[in-house]
Amino acid sequence: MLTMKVKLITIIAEAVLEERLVRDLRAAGAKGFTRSEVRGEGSRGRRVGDVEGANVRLESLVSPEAADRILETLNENYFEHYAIVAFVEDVTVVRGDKYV
Amino acid sequence: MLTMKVKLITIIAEAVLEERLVRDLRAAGAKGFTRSEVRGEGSRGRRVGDVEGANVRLESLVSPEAADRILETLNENYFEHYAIVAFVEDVTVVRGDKYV
Amino acid sequence: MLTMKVKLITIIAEAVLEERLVRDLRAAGAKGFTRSEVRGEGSRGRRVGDVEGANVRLESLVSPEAADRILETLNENYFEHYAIVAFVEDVTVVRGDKYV
Amino acid sequence: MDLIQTNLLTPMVLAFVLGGIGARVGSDLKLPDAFYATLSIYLVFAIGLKGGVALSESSLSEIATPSLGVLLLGGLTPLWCFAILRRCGRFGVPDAAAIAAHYGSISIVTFIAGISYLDTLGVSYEGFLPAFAALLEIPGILVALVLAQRGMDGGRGLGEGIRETLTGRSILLLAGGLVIGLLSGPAGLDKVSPFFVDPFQGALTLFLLEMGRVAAGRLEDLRQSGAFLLAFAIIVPVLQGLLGVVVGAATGLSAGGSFALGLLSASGSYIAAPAAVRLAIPSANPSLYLTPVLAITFPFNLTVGIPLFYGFAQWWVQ
Amino acid sequence: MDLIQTNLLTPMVLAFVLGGIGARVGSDLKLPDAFYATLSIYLVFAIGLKGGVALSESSLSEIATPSLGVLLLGGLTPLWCFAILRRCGRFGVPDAAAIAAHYGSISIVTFIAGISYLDTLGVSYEGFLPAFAALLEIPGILVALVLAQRGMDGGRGLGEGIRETLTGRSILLLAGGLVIGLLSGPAGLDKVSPFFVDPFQGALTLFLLEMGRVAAGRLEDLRQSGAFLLAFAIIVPVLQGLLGVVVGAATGLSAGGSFALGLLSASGSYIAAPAAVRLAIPSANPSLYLTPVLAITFPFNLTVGIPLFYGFAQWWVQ
Amino acid sequence: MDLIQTNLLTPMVLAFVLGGIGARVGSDLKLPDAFYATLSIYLVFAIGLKGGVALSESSLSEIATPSLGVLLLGGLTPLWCFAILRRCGRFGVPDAAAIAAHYGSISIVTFIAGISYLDTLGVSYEGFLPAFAALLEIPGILVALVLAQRGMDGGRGLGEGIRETLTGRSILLLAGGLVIGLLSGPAGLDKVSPFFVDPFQGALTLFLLEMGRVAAGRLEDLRQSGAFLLAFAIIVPVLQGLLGVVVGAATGLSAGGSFALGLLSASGSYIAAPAAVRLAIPSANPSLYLTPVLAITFPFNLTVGIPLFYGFAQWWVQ
Ligand SMILES: Nc1ncnc2c1ncn2[C@@H]1O[C@H](COP(=O)(O)O)[C@@H](O)[C@H]1O
Ligand SMILES: Nc1ncnc2c1ncn2[C@@H]1O[C@H](COP(=O)(O)O)[C@@H](O)[C@H]1O
Ligand SMILES: Nc1ncnc2c1ncn2[C@@H]1O[C@H](COP(=O)(O)O)[C@@H](O)[C@H]1O
Ligand code: NA
Ligand code: NA
Ligand code: NA
Repeated sequence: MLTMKVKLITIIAEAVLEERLVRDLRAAGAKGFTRSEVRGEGSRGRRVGDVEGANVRLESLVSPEAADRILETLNENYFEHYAIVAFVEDVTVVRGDKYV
Repeated sequence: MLTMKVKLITIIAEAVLEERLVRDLRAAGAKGFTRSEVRGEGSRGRRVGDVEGANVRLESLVSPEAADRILETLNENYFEHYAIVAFVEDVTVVRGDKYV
Repeated sequence: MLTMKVKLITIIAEAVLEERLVRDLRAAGAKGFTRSEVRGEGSRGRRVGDVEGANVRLESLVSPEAADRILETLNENYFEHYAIVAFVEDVTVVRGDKYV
Repeated sequence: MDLIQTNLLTPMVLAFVLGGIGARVGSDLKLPDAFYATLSIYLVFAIGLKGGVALSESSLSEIATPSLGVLLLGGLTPLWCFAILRRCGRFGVPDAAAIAAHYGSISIVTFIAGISYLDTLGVSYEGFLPAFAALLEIPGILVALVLAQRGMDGGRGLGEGIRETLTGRSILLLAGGLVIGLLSGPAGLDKVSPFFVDPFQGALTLFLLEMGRVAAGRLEDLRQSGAFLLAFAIIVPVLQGLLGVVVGAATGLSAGGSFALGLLSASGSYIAAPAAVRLAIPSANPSLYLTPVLAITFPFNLTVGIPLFYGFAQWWVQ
Repeated sequence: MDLIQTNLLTPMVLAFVLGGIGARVGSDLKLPDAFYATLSIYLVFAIGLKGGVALSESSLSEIATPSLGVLLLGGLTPLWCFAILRRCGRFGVPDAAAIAAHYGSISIVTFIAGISYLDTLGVSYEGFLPAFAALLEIPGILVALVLAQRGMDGGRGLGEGIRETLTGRSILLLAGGLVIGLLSGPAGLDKVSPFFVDPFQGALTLFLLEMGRVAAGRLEDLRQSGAFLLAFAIIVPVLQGLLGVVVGAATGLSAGGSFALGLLSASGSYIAAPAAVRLAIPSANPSLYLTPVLAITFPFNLTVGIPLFYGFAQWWVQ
Repeated sequence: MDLIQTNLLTPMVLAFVLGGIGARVGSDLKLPDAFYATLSIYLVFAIGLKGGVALSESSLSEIATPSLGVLLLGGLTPLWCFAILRRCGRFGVPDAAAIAAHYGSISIVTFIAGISYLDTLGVSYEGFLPAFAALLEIPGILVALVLAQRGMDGGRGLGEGIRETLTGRSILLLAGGLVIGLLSGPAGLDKVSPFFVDPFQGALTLFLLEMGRVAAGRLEDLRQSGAFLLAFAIIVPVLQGLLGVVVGAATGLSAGGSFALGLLSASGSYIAAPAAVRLAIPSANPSLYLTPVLAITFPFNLTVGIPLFYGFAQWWVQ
């Protein structure tokens, strides 16, 4: 069984951004992703999420380069104005060529 | 406070597999697990999940050996035909003997 | 784009503890957190969660010191009597000063 | 016998059984958590609303005496439960107090089933009874938490437990529903009765389907609770039920009202009490307090208790 | 033509179309998953309940002959579907068996829409028909799984698939509803009909709004299924529908009943079958079995099938 | 004064207050998100459906003139709101445009509450009013987004914001409901009215319980918005409401219809506008646009606005 190291990027953001972020993920080279509904509180206090109900949590297994590209995009387009956090970690997968 | 390194294995799969995967986790030696409902898109496109509504996300803190056994099982029985991904990472816990 | 290493602490506990844990997180220095609803089974079997419906999953990006403080608090006040697990891992973030 | 039949072969009770069977055969008959939560909000608010409208047509003097009886009942029940559990059951303080809290408080769903039973039989009852359900929910828990305090060190638990209890959702919804019913009166109720009144029993049926599943899931834990607790979970409700009927009659309630008060006393809490107890008495074992209430007392009251207490109330109140 | 119109311009069918349009223009018209699951529990349980009450007023002799016909229909359908798919469609064993399982089983929502249609027209039908829906749901799946077995190695899949099918939620709810209706009778139904009977068609409307969204989402996969499967997904239901009407009439059902049986045979399963097939025949391609059923057959039956089979049943049963 | 009372002591308004109190005392009176979403789908679709059926009984000539008035109102409102906010309030372009978008658009729940009020009073109104709600929802947002564009660089935001607005769920459901009602007519509505019509006000009550919670949660942010915005959030709705009534009367609407149009103009959007504005004007501060609408204008209209505009409409239209 061949294992491989890839990056897991997790994005938590106000729900209104969901479709945009999905498009950005794809554009940066993510082959897949998983979404779930979460609620959160952050440094900038409650946001639009209050009415719309929720934040969205996106996680995607990607190559290190894709992870960097995504962080870059988030940094440029979202971090300033939107309620959003993102973090990257190393994970081990089987059949890693599926993700990179 | 004694901390310890264990493995966190996360499995995301079409919901129809939920009970089977839970049994496999237990069989491989997992002492506990946590499930949540997620939606996803992957390399093989939408799946049965479309009707059944969702994917399931299972996460379990296990020993390194158990993590390997689980990946092995997934590799043999599921990866080929089912919509499923799995990844393993290192985490630190307190009272780690509970998980191994 | 400046990245930085911070700690991600994840707590999974019976739902009845939610508000207490949130207060503990804040007290230990967490600047934000994200919650979601999960179900779980653990070494101590099903718990009150049965009726109340669910466990809660809290995740928070924090400084290493805060992560230690939180584990310490959980160890002292919760691990003995409550259905709860917690784990800490290293993650990379952009604009990390937001979390520490 | 006929009373039992009227009660057993209703869609509500049968749905409870179906839910239990589903859980046993491993089927996924589970209602989504969100819907279960919604149904319980709906049921509690609806019963409060109806009660409030009825209350708006009652006089204070009617209510005063029975209220006193109700409060007394609520405060004393945990005391004698606690004593029995300590002396006869040899339980430690935390577990005894935890169980006492559950039997000192009430189950609003059991009450709702009892009221539906009266409606089916066409028996009248005091409209202000839901107010009693609200009154009876809290004191039993509070007294038990204080009892537990004697065997514990921390003070954090008690305060939080009490706060939890007082701001608990079911109390607020029941009380809020009562006040809204009181203020908006029959004209207000008219507007919303196709939502809150007519479909009520059907919604209860679906709720009990889920309750059956949950209760059946608890059955496995019964072994852990031991024979004493099994007996306790049937005998105490029977005694409490009869006592409640007597108190009701003594304070001037009708047969229907006395029955409902008896059923309330007989019922054990599985929503408000567990949450409060879990926070305030962490060292008590949830299997010991939740399993008897959910897997024994609740089904017992639903099937046998309702006709039993009703029969007794009819016979006693004359 | 008039029959079609009666059927097409109903809120249910139009809501289905709206859901599809919503998905096409990329709107988030999605019902929360929890509510969708709840609605399907509600609809299936309600139809079972009504069926059970009607069953309680039927005699065994009325039911015996048509039941035999129904079972025969259920067992044979997958056989000839399988043969056609293998011979004419050149599908492999797993895919052919998987598709056969879906057309061998039934769609309870299609059935519910058909019953609503009869209710609208004021046409009477045998009250025990929902029992047939339950009867017809399983055998088709089982037969197809056995067919698949011949081309596979493992044995784990089949056993699990069969267990899944038998303890599936929709069967248990339908059968459970039937039994509850049977036991509690008209008096029981009366209590819950403002919840389970009166709002039924409205709830179905909301459900179909969501179904439209899901079906439209499948449309993209149609290319993958190929022309043969497209034709199959319309021709087979038509044949099955006519056959079902004939079998119904031959076993003594009324025009309404024969229509409903025809519609049941014509419908393909998209809840029970996919789950069972996914577990038991992992190598079958979900796009091949799910897309035709959901994106072609279901809308076809909903719009054209219902009036078609009804017209045929009226003409045949005289 | 009597008008106010008819409005204030209804289960709907009282439930709103209860929800607010629950949030204040820290209780978990929260409806599950899934149910809240479902309720809003239900309410919007139901109002559309009823409107569509009424529309099917109206003639084009009745609708033409008032429609013009409505469109004019929708397009001009954000312009003068923007001007006031810039000149008198000294807000930056993004914030001013964002707030203008919210007051230019409408709150469908406020409208629904107003219609319920008319129903309670037994006052008749033009059945096609829900179509106006749909008409009024969008232009205000679009105009405001264009205003914002002048102070911004990117073009991505505007396009996306407009797309979001046009394919937004509430518009699609309202418009879809209208068309479905139009096509299926009174006969279609009959079938689903035990679901979409009768329980409507009850469902609204539960929805407002949740709205109360959300609005109360916003109260803390009031300080941030400053005194100017507080005044704006009351004075503008009052002016808009009176203006709406006048426009309604001028274009031939009845007193009931003029009232409803006034209420629509007075209301501010908190579903469609926030989503669109958040995407199109990221630099605008959500506390500045959401808090006044939700925590001031909505409760104001619900309690004071409804009877005020109704009283004015009665007096004006004679
Ligand atoms: N330190 C943190 N740890 C985990 N999640 C966070 C943290 N800070 C913010 N979040 C999440 O990100 C969302 C936006 O945060 P913010 O941008 O800080 O308002 C919040 O609603 C949380 O769900
Ligand atoms: N690269 C990825 N990152 C995160 N989740 C993924 C990824 N690829 C697939 N998934 C998840 O796994 C499920 C099955 O994917 P697949 O087997 O690729 O169709 C999807 O529905 C997603 O929830
Ligand atoms: N090994 C584990 N891996 C992941 N989650 C766990 C594990 N053990 C327990 N949990 C989660 O923590 C909760 C409490 O577990 P416990 O305290 O062992 O009863 C469970 O309901 C699970 O959600
Ligand atoms: Na009690
Ligand atoms: Na079929
Ligand atoms: Na407006």
